[in-house]
Amino acid sequence: MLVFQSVILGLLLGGLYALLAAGLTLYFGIMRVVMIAHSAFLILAAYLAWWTNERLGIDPLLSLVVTVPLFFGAGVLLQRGLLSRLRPATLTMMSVLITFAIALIIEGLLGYAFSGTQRRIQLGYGTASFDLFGARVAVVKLIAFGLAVVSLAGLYLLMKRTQFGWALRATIQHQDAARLVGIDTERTAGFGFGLGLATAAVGGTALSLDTTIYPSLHWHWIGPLMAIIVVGGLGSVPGAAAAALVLGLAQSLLQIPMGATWAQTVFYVALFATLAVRPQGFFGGRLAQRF
Amino acid sequence: MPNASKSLLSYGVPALVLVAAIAVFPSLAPNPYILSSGVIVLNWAVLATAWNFVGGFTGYISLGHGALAGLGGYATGLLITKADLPSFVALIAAAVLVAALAVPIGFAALRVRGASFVIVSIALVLILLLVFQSWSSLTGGSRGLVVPRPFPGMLRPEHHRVFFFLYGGLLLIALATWWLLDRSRFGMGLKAIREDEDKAESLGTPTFAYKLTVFVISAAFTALAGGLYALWFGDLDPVFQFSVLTGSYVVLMALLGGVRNLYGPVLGAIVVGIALEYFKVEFGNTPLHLVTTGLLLGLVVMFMPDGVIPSLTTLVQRLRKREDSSIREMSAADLAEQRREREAANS
Amino acid sequence: MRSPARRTTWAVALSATLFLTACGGGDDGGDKATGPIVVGISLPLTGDFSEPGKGVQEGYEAWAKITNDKGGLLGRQIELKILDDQSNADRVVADYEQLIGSDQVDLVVGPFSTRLVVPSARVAQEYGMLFVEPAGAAAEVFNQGFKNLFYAAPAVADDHYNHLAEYLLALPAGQKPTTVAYAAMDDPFAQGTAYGLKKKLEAGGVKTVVDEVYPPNTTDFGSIAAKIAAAKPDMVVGGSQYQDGVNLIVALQQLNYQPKLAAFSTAPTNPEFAKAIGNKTEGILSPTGYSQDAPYASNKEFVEKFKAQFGQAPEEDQANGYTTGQVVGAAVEAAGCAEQGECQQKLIDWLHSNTVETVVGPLKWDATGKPQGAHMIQQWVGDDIKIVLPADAKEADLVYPKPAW
Amino acid sequence: MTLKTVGLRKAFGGVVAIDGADVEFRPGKVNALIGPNGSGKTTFFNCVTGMIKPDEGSVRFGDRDLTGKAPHVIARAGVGRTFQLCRTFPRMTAIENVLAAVRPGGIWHGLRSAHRRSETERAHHWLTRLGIEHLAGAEARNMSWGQQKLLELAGVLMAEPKTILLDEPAGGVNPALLDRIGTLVRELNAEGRTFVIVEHNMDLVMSISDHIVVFDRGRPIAAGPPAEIRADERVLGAYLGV
Repeated sequence: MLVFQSVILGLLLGGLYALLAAGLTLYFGIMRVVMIAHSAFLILAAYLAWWTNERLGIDPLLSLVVTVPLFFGAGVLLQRGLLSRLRPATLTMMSVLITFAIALIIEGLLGYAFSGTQRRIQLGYGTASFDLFGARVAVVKLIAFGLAVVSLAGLYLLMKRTQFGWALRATIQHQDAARLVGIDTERTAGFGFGLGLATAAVGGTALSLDTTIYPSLHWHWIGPLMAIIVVGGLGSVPGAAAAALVLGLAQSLLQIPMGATWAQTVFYVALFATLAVRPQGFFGGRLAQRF
Repeated sequence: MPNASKSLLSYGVPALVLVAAIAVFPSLAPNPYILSSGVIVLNWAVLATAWNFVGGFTGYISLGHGALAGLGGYATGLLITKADLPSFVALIAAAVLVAALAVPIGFAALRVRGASFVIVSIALVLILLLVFQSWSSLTGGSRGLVVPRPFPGMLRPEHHRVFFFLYGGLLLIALATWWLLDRSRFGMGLKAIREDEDKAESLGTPTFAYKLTVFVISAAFTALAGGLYALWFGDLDPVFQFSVLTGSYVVLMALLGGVRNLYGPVLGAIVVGIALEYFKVEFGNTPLHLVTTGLLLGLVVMFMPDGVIPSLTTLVQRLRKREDSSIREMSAADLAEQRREREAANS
Repeated sequence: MRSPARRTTWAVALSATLFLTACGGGDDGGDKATGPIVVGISLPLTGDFSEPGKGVQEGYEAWAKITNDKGGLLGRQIELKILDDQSNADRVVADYEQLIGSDQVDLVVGPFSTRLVVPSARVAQEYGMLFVEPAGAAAEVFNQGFKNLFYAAPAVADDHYNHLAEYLLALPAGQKPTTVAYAAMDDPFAQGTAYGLKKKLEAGGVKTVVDEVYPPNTTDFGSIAAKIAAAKPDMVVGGSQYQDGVNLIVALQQLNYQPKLAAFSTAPTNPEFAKAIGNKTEGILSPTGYSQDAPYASNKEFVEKFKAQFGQAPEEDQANGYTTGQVVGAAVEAAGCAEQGECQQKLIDWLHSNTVETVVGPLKWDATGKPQGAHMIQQWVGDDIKIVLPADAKEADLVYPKPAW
Repeated sequence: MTLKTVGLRKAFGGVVAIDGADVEFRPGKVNALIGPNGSGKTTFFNCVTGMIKPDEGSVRFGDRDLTGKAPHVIARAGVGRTFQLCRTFPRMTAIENVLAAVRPGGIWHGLRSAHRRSETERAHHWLTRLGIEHLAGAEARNMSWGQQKLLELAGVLMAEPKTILLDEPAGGVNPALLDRIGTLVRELNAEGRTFVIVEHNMDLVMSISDHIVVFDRGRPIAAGPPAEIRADERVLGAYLGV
């Protein structure tokens, strides 16, 4: 019963992890960049959702209308304006530093604007829940999960079915080859970053529905997310999604015997173990060699 | 050998200045607060120099050195309180322990190239925070750990003075070690790794072993700084010992001062450390500190990856050269000389 | 090849000078006997504890204003010098170092949050200063061997629930709760409250079925709530600050768990609380060290003037700051002095052997600076939180078992 | 000391870059490895020098098995290499570039000054031999392409390899330098060093090599002296895509 409840909670959480890890995988695929600021943008989106609700009194989900295009634009700008200007020789290190710096700036600005106080959206349906084979499923968690699943599915269709998706995948797999067949890889890379950051907008809104947010919260997301993409193998979005679900579930189940804090270490243990034993990850992915 | 006089000037003279500054500062400090700020700045200087063993030699950037310092601090504190070791024995033992622990960490982090090192370094901070918060039966958890005073009954100003000198000594040892490595074959191999790792490996440099070795040395010095801090400060709290911010300040200091120079990180630590203290006194602390740190870090990375101070001195030199040439009357012979020089440089 | 060398030399020499001059600017205090009494305080105005930190700051400011309006202490005006410690332990030490060493303040009073109190009390101790503090409620504070420290509140964390424990253990066997779940933040204060009650109830034979400790930054309470709900205890006790308490209650409500009694520290007394959990507050208990309606002489004045100054009624944090001021003020008036040096020992000695009347009632301390009292217990009844224990201070009767939330 | 591979195979995903290559180079000779673009020559080099781990097969040098060994182990076994796009240490001076190839053996040795007389003299010797001694104090990034190519070779020679693998030594160099490189290779070969050269410039290949191996689609299709290879129709077929 408790196990079943934990499985449900773990899956709901894993969905959100999967969406965010997908974004992180995209950046890495496009430019071999580990985007530390990804989760800072996640928290930024959550704050925007909270602020929308607090100030305008409308449903936080409506903030997506603004944040998704906004973040898409920010992602394009970030790639075109900063990351693509770094010297290729030191790109890996310097891009981490740049995105780390951006994370600090976002955290600082959030703290300045909204103070370090923990915030939480107060929703009419915040405590509503329903029964599923003996487990309680909170409505807000289900909405968050739904958002994640819909966006992931959208991302998948975009990658598989559209012209842009083809160009993006070609760019990820072989930049030079993609250029040879006439793909504007620069532009595609920019849009790819925009897409990745848009996942942070969706994820942040989903996150804001059911958790408390504070400016430094992003550190507690970036660790697990980095672990997920490393375990997933840094190659494909499906790999990241699989790792996200497995680790999310593991975290939730381990909470029963180990407690909330120790359960979080599962991500880091997985990260260290993967790097030490199998750096290319456990769910495929060809890019890991140069990671 | 021209090298000898060069290294005397560029290493020896600043070293003398530094030794003199460390020696006289405590007697010049007008009050204990200034002295304590001096200790903090020296702590930063040791941390930045220790960081530079990895960052400067190999080009691998660690954002997690704050965690190694925290580990050194906690190890020192725990060895004193739980194992009843004398304070300074515990300090050394802690550094050895952290160095030993750095081997498996480095193994995971350095086995593959590229970003995994940075990722592991950040993850190290986050996981140690979790562990030290949760394992409260050993570490005291969020309640913190009180490290007994190494000199019980000593008055606070005197305590600061002693630690100022201890930190000064540690800094000089760290700098001497860096200098020793810098001129050695080992150091040459490390610098080759920074420049082109594949190439270095193809010339026969065992890059993984080199990186691991220098990471362990760096970890040991970082742990010594952290342990000394624990003895000086007396209270350890996981949230502050394992903070991502510590690591980012250290990176900022090293990058700002210039990672290729022996004294770069010290200089960066003095500038950033004093600035931190100054802004705190003048404007109090706001989250804008984070913004400023982030902006500075971003600017340095984007525009002056060699460090602000090296970049500025090059700029000043260039300006001065231009002034020289415009003021001085040019003769045809001078112009010909210049042309010849330029050609020699281009060929 | 000489120029890079010279460059380095100059740069180092320059920075050394900078280092020395930048550190040279300490200012000394004014005329000691007649100038204002400068009280140095470091508070978390930013960072994790900024919200309560600002509350305490208002308390101190109200104390300074109210005292100054009445002519100050020993005929001298009070001047507060408040620094921000960013909720950070090395900052807090540097702050007190600066206040005592560089700014030469006459008195120092405490910061907020237990984990900052211990390091700062040590600075004060090593400079021989009196240290009255508004927030270090955990047991750890009092076993560090400080001789200069006084906690300006009625009770330490472990004793907050004393009245409730007595009440529950006195219930007849059939009604007495038999199983309890505890969830506490890993924070000396919050955990202290829950574990204080746990110790007493366990001694009284009440079984602990869940005992969870979560780190301060936990945001997802789903699994902790699941564990509690699955164990179906009669009573749930939360050792909470603010937001974690709200989150835990919401998570429990999401699982539709209905305990017979729910007690949470701090969170339920916050004015935002009812709104934060969607007004499903029915029957929630909370200990409190302060009530605006408390009958103590100085309290009426405090509430009135505080409202005039800040436009709202004082809460517990504000009262704690004010109480600290009152305690220091009483010591200064009695000792007849307020400056660094020998005077500090006089102040310390006086407080060890006297009782001070404050807005939270009369306070006296044992040798470790631990106050000798207990907290009142409040309960949400309808849309309001009312004092229900102890019997002699109660505004309403304790409702047990509590109605569904 | 013969460098040879047996059944070497390497695939990237679905693309097979080397497909069961059995190659044996002639010791003490100048060997050339030619083949059309994408025939797997560089991948083969990378497998031999340990930059890439082969999926199957083995690499042998004399009686040592070097299969899957780390690049520095292979380098120390006596196999040196240059890179296709010449690689030097850009922010180190020419002399440091050469000195970086000195191998410390043991801790104390490693802590000795990198600028010891005997080694510095050796490094200067190689710079002089390659005609770039006047640039000893210049940083590699400020040197011309051709100078960097020579510098790279000086570094490799400093490590005293028995066999030297050159990846497109003629790539992007002017005719005068090309001649010099050709002469150098012959001279160094005469002193007892084995060479393996991947090269597209057929004039150079035909003029300096003793033994040529032709690669196509990841495996050798022909091997022999230049005259023989020139007459081989399979080689022509491979180049023309017949």
